Amino acid sequence: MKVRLLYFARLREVFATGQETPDIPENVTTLADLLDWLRQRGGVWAEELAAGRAYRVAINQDLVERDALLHESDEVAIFPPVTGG
Amino acid sequence: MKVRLLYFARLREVFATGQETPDIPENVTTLADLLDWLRQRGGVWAEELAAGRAYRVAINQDLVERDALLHESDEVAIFPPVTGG
Amino acid sequence: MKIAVQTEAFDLNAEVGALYQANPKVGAVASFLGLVRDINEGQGVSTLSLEHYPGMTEKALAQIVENARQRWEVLDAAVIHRVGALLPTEPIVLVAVASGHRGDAFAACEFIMDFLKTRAPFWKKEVTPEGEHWVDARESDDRAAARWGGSDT
Amino acid sequence: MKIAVQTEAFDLNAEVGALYQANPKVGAVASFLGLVRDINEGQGVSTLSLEHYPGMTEKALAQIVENARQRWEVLDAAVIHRVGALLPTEPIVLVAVASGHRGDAFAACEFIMDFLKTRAPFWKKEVTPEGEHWVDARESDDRAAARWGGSDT
Repeated sequence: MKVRLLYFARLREVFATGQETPDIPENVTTLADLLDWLRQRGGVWAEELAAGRAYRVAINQDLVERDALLHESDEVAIFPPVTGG
Repeated sequence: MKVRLLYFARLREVFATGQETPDIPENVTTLADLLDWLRQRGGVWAEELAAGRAYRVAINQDLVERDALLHESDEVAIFPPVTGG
Repeated sequence: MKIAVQTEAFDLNAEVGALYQANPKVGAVASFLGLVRDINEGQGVSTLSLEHYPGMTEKALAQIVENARQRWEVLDAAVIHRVGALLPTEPIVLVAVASGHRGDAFAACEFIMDFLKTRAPFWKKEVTPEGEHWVDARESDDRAAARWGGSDT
Repeated sequence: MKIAVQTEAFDLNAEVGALYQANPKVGAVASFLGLVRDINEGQGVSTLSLEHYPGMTEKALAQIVENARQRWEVLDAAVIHRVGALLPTEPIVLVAVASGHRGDAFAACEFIMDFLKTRAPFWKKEVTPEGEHWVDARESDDRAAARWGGSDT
């Protein structure tokens, strides 16, 4: 399954990319699975996405919880807590 | 003792005057006394200033309670509850 | 701190801008605009006529702003109230409060409005083709002011 | 209802005026202006750089305004948020709410600001002569949003 991953603000800088469209393994079916899979890249991925870190995830532009299901072509955005206004 | 009396809005219209500077008797020493004295005029004075009616009084431009003391040359304003804003 | 009672219209850009343009400590401006509503719902033109007690209005408004300053961080504020004859959709009053943070700006602005409504000597008369009448004070305004508690209620 | 994310400055008179000038049912407009503060207190010029998530910002803001409409009488509203590089004293955000009465206008305006601060995908970076850093989210903003209760918190 392909999903579109977007990174913003500090995470975009730390990951040194704003977006990617990886092919994810079949056993990755929830957001929690996807985060595990990304953490397996190690380095900044393991560090920034670790359990205790504050970050938010939106699927198709709606904030979601970790048990959200993934679907083909979903837009999954990972970003720090927002600071606008 | 002379005090300056001001009336505003509906009370100004009902009393058919915006101000007067009456000589008030010596035994009129508090606002409550002054209101009694005005009510003795009868007619609209007795009616509008009756105990149950909603009106406000300011002495020298500060809202006061009925036990406020009167002094020579005080500016005493009597008016309906305010409705600005 | 600007307090004004005037017949003329005011300029929102100029009044709000004056509160923050020269002060980089201001992070938040909360403002309120009160407008003449069309009470007749289109059934003939109505006018709102506003009377006030010159001298006491300015004094009362200054005291209300001072009370707000004692409760919240108020870096600057403007209260402008119009008097005279006003038509539907015309602004009646502007209250704007500048602060470092939004919580203080919102609270101080709403506080000033609530006490302006119950303590500042302005009176409204509605003038319609069918006649004119003084607007009644509303108990909901007294309740709004009372919820702030304290000695200035 | 106007929702806009833009680099350009906005005109307070025009934006607020659009909410009431054509609608004589509007008696109250509460508005909030958020501004760039000079965090360096004059020690060199600092810039605030604002990034956002195009598409989601508009969607999130529209949802927040819709949630406000379900709680209060909102006759019209405008939310304008700037992105890009901004200098101290420049406006960042405008939230303005028109209603029949002030209680609804104030509450809806503050509600929208509280959720904009915690739900809309904007991020601030401070750029100073000494370097740049991303602004940290504040717990006080989460608390401000949480106090409204309900499912949209």
